[in-house]
Amino acid sequence: MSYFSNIFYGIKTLLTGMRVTGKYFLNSRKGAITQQYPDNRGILKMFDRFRGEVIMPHDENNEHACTGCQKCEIACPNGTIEIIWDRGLDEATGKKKKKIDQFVYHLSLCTMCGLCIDVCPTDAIEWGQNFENSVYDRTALTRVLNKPDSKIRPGVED
Amino acid sequence: MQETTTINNNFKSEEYFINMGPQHPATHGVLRLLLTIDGEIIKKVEPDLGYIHRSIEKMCERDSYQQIVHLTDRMDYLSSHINNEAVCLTVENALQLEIPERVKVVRTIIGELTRIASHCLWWGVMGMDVGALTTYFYGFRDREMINDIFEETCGARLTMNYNVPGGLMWDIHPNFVNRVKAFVKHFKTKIPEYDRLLTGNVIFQKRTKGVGVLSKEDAISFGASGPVGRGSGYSCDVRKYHPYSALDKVTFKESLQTAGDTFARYQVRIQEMWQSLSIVEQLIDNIPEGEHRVKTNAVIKLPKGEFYQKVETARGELGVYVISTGTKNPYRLKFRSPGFSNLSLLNHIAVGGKIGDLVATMATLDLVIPDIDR
Amino acid sequence: MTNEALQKLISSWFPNPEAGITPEPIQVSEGEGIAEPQEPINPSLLEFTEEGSQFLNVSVKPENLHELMTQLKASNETSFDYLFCLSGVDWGTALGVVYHLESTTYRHSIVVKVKTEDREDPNFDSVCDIWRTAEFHEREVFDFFGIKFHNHPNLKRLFLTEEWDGFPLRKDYVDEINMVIK
Amino acid sequence: MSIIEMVLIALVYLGIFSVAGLFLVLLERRVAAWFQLRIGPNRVGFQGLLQTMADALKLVSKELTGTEKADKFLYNLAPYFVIITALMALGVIPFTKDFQAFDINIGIFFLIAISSIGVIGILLGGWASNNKFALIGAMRSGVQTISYELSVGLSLLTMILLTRSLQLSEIVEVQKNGWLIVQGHIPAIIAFMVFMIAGTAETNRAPFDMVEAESELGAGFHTEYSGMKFAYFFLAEFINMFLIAAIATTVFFGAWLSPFGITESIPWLGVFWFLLKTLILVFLMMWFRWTFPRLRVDQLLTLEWKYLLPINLVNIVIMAFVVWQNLIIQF
Repeated sequence: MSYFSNIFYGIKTLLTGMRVTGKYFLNSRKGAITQQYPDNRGILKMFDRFRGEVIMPHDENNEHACTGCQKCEIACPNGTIEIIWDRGLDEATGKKKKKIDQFVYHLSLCTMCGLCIDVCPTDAIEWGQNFENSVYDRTALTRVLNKPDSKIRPGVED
Repeated sequence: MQETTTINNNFKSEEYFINMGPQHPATHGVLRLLLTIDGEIIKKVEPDLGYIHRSIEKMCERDSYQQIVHLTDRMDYLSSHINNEAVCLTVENALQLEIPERVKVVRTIIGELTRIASHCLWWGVMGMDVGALTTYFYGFRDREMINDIFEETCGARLTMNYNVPGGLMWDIHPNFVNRVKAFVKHFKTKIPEYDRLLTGNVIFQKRTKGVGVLSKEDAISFGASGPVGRGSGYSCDVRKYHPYSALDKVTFKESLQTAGDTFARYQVRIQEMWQSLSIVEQLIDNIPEGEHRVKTNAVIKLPKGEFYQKVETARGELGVYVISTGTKNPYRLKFRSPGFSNLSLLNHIAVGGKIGDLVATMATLDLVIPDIDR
Repeated sequence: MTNEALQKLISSWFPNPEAGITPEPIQVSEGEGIAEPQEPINPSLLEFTEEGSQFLNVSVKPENLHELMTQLKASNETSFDYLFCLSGVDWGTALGVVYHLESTTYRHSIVVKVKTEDREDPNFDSVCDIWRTAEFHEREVFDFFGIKFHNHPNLKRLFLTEEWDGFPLRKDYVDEINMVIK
Repeated sequence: MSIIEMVLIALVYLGIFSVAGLFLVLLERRVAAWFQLRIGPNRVGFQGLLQTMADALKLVSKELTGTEKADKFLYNLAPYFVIITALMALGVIPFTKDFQAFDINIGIFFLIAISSIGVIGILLGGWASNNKFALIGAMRSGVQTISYELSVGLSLLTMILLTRSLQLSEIVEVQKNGWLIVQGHIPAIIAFMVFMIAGTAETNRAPFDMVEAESELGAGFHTEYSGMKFAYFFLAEFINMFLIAAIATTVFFGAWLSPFGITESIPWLGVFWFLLKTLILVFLMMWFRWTFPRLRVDQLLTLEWKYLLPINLVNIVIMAFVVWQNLIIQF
């Protein structure tokens, strides 16, 4: 008799499974989880903390907050950040002071670990939400984060 | 490739080799298995590793302790948070840092969510390996919800690097609690669906019951841990025996099965999802207020000595063994990865089965290759 | 069992035949986590320490390794049936292997250490007949440290290719192209 | 029929069914997507209608690669075996009263015979590719098809006890008094279930896709095929699926006959009814595929020899009894 009960039990479990998929089939219109990516660029919004790339925000006076302390460069596990610095005259005090010449960021080396942003004492760098990083030339992934002729915001000290 | 011919009992039996991998759909990554097969029956399985070995242990010897944490994301990427936690706990224990309760609770919640996410993916892939492709998408749908929670709080979906020695990188996002509650509510209706779709299915049961049987003695001898060990009735949950973070404050049942076959390991994981949900539920309503981080020195120097920390990842027991000479880098850092030990028993349990059995068995070992090729 | 009881029991297995006579000075290399034993005369061939570690550490000479391991597993009082970690360590002058053992019945742990000064042809007895998990772990150690294990059924490189030159996790390994040193 | 006429009909059939096969592929992909909470192909053409056309075009333009030591002649021959037999079988399917290319008096027999030639193509393809995965796939296919042939044949034989004819047009004629699944009631329903299971296995579709079994064998017997030759295998699989559904429609569900004769006055609507019934059965097969795990090769044989075959044999006796005692339900 177990021969027949096996068959009926088997068919029952198969039908149970088909009911699950069948339910999804009928609700397929609203249940689809597909993101139609390039089309939904307009409404696609990344979370605030999303780690897309490291950026250095500048204010309207073209000023940033990077003092060139190089803590991020030391914290980086991969050598992603290179700071080329210089000594310049500080207008306020008239003393010689360290300032950044170029803040070089190699996106191609970056593992998005966030240690640089974590250690930055002046919050000069932060996460950008851009995630479309494909380029035709590898050199385009090496970026200088401080804008040309930008200077340090007054009042930012290390 | 070699060819061998063996003659047994006057029957000419031709064994042959096939290469399963490194680009085989069932090896879930770049694992290569050298199979000796007689017809359909597996005679020997020999794993060939190292296709993505990055020598993380060597890299750790030159990195500072903060930097090591992000490397562990890249080991078992499906339980990256738990890996991070393991390194952080090692460092914190070595420095004897007092970690705020809030950090412990949040770490545990995220750790259990990681486990659920990992098991969701495993469930989908398990179905796919035995031929039911639809499970993959259902598993991923639920995993996406967890990944969204992670992304909102940690900024990344997979390689989160949310732990730092001393606490968490940021405090949890204001939406975190609500999202987790919504997920728990959602997922409680989905596990029964998993059961209806796959667990109860007669074909699935025939495919998995009595396949790849691992006895308790062998499980211990092979160093099996996690669901693989527990499927054989070997009680090996690190969360029970060496509780870390907030796991000593919650009550949960260690899911044990005694059969030791593929179906038992499957059921252990399904039950683990329930248990993890219950842990999350117990903690989510009372996350204590407080600091999310204790200040550590910018350069962390561990005292001279040896430190060992075990945690339970989604795959089993992860051990971090640090030998410190008192400098800012570890002298030697060894990761005892669960996948490595679990892989070593594959030959033992797969021999005698068919190719289809091997695939089903491998699916329940739940190998993540970067975890093996550290 | 407590660490003291373990130490007492295990040391009784290997009585030092030279106990009472002046013990040989023990070589301690730099960067090693083990301090010199307190007593001037060690009654056992093994050395125990708990300093700088959460486990009881046992140092054993290579020739006694297999016997000790067999005892640790077989003895009803210790029954260390779970080898949860097997790591190779390059101590600078010496090469060594560290075994982390746990008993699934008593839930006590022990760390067994063995080392050799011979960097050209380091040899230990394999323990994979005692714990089968050691088979893969010993292959890993062989691959990265070049430590050979006697009686290992299948001792060949696991991660690296057969023709790989050198043993990457040794401290003196150099690879100027692929290794980035900070 | 003159030769020219035959050639013309053949060409028309070839044209229609190659395109129809492509749309079947599209249907499968959309249905799979809907089962799996996805959208499916929706970019090429309106709602992705031209997607498989584009795929076919791509496959045609692709380089044909093969293994070095393959048996070139057999390797090239294999895909044609598969596709030609699949298309040939379509010739006897009665789409409507006059839309049947070739109405022979041994119709059912012809269909069974022709559908078992296809497996030779698979065997050849797997053997000649000089690839072990392909060989395993081909051997599994041989085992599987030979076993399930029995069930397909026997379940159809059960129904032939009712129709007393092998000719497809006459089988349809009999059903004017009620579809055979109603006429034969219990044994007919059992025969239908057996036929659907065995038919799914005959076409090597999940849950019986041992031949391809992508998680075990990569791509199975067609691992080494690329471009158009792969497309032949792929298309043949879908045409075979259509065929199984069409045979089931003809034998169990009254072919082009409308339910209760509602559109009997408009004969060309028969095509509509036929396709509707067939596609419902095709959908059922897709539903199987996207729900069930795959069986193991020995379980496949257990299912056939221990379950389907005994059930079938008993079922024939029951059907014979039903026919003998005239317990047929007729309207």
